[in-house]
Amino acid sequence: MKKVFGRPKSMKAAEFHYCPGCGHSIIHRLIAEVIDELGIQEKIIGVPPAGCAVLAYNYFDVDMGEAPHGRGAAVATGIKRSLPDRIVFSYQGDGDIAAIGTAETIHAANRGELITTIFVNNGVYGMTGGQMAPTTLVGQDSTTTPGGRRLERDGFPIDLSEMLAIAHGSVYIERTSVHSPKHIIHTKKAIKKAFKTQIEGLGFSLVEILSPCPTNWKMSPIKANEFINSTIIKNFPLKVIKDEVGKL
Amino acid sequence: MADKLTKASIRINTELCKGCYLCKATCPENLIFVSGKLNSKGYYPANYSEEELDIEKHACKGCALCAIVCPDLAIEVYRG
Amino acid sequence: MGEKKLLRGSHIIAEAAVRAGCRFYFGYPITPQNELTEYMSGALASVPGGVFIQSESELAAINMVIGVSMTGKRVMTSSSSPGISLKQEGISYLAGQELPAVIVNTMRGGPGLGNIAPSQGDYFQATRGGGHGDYRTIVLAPGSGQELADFTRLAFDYADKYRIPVMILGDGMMGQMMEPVEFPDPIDLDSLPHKSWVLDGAKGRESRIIKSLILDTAAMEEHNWKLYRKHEIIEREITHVETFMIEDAYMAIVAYGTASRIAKGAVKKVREMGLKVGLIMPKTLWPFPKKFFLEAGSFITDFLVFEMSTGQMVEDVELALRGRRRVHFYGRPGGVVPTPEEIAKAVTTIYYREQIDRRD
Amino acid sequence: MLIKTIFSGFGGQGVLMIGYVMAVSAMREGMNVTYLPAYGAEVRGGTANCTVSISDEEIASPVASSPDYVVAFNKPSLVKYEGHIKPGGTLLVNSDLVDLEPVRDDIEIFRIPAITMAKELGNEKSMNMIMLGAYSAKIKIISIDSLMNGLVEVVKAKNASRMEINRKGLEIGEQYVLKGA
Repeated sequence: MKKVFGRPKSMKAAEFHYCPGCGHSIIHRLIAEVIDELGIQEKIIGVPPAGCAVLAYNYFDVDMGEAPHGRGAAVATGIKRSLPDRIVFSYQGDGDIAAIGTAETIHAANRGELITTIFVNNGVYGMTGGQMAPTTLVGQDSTTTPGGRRLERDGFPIDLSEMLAIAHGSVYIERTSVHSPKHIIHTKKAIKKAFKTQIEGLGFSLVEILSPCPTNWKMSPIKANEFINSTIIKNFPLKVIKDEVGKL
Repeated sequence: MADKLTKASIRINTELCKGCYLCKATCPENLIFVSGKLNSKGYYPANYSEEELDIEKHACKGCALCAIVCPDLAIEVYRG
Repeated sequence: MGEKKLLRGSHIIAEAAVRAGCRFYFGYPITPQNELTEYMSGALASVPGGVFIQSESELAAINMVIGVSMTGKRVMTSSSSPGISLKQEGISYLAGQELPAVIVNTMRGGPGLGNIAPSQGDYFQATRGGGHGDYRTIVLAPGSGQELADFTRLAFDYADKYRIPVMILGDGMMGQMMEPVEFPDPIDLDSLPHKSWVLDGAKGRESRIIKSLILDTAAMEEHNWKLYRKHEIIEREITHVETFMIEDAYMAIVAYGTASRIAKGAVKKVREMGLKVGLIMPKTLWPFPKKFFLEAGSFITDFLVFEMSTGQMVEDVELALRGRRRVHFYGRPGGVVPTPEEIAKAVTTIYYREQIDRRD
Repeated sequence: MLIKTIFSGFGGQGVLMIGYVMAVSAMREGMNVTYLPAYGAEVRGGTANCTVSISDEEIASPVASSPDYVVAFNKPSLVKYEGHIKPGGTLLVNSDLVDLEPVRDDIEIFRIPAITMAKELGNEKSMNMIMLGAYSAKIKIISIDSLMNGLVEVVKAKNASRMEINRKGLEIGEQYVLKGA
């Protein structure tokens, strides 16, 4: 029998440190599969964030350069401007990209930097222990929103991808999810399209991926995926937010 | 005998498994079960074994959904 | 060396950077160093491979610097005091990741927004690392137009050689003043030493990681000791100080940058009065020329540290002399540039008060 | 020898430019020079000034707290700098714009109707050249030819007729002082 599914070539043999049922490692795998399929393992440079995915460089068998919290887009900009023929991606969580690094992200998108951003939205600060994220839903519990996020105190969850779509330099932005096989398969397609957008030199591309955090949501992995399906996608609808790939 | 009947199979690296059981919930053929034996991490890993199942009724089709949802790259899928 | 040109300090640094092979500059406007950013925008547009971005913030600029540095190319950013504070996050990362970069601080009055007049209030920040963590950056303190050019070239060389961020510490006066300068010839980019650690896509080799996160405490400790050992080597190899009329001096003014020019004028004045006073000008503020001070302390009894601050470098002078000699201080903070006459007066007062003349 | 001069006026009068030309010309003559423009809010507020130091020795401070010369293009400049001039120093005033009388009696004062003279020359803008010519006649260390070379280097001008007017401006400024105005 032939192996039809296994560890992608662009992933190291390391065991993931993520919690049971975490979406990060699924997303890592999808990125690695896309790298393999596009044959760009020797051309790609990744920029991992601070946060749960800070150790992403232990899993990807590609060149990786760490960015300070929130500065992924700026570090990726530097790498890409220096090496325009390489593929550069930043991997960023919601706190990283939509709170502390909002400015860097919006301006990179607006300049049309030829980078791809993988934006993992799990609505919580995982690594620091479950505090409110900019994307935490109204009413959703976190360690800094006991009793749930309150509008009058905490404001609205931020629609960063929609904001980035307004930027003239962004070309392809899609929100996907990894809560079911169907959505995982689609997410991979979106990542592939985002990388291709960069390879073709069209502009800034980003895939926002709704991802479960069973530990901090205090749910079983299965319940966490159900929560995405029943609740989160109502607040963060899955859709192509911007696609000008065909128009360019 | 088993080779003849099985068109596909999976292999779970139970040492990588953290017991989220997303694979078990996803398998359309209900071929994945929870092992009664702890792995070295301390989880009861998901497992798949042709001997413990009625292959005639529940043969793995190699759909790979289990592997697709596995966050820990613990599942390999074979066909052919 | 080409012909002499009359250029303002900010332009001298910029031109010298391009000639040193810097093809990447990222910056955010802040007075009094905007002319550097402006010059780079034009200069990098006219050299092959030149990249200039006016970034959205100082944070973004220093992080773009990190990105370029990871690929091994020569890269620079510049700012003035409040902007340098913002860059400190990235400078700490550069130090932790052992990445070379050149950062120019054209100091202005502070704290807070302060003013745009020349100041030397950022000495502590520059020489103690500045950001979080146990690290140092090389700090160069040019005092003339020519030194701005020469030290900019050196800054890039040191950064590459030691894989460390290097800061050129100037002030509004150094940045604005025009002085004649002769530039060294542009370097041939291909002549630069090969860097074995860069990120450029793992082609035909193992993939690489550049990072500063080291969760294992033993490894973190070793990393810090490694940085420390590097700092020790740097202290041995590049400490630089210049002197003026100290051979027969009983007393020396100690000053850097703009203050050192003014001090030189003061020394000339008091020498006319017969006072045996010289001048010590540290050119590397980190590493501080400690050994030199110990040696100078064998014949100089009194050191007057003059700074455009309320006293920062004076602590390094005291540390270097270890209490063996009298250390005096004269400073004017907040962007006030004292005159040579004023310093001469301060020198004279101390000279007679301490009866320095009668030591023999 | 160390000569410190403050050139002061309002933006657009070409004050910074003649300071720059002076500094470049002196540099080309092998002298040490520094040129320090006033910086910041002042520049943007409309007034402009610069300090030029020329010496045959190394120049310590580029600041002139008590300048040897002040070239004042307008009234605020006179008000601001008259008191700072070194005793025995020199003040050159654009008398067309300064109706105020200088009060110092321990300095040499030259009143130059630079705008009137520039109009006679046919180009009001060469007023700054007239002031520069007058100044160079006083300091005596830079020739008109040197200044012209400096000017060509600074403005990179190719227009010959324009440069001829500038030269005339320098010359009539120089003559005005030499004739003992």
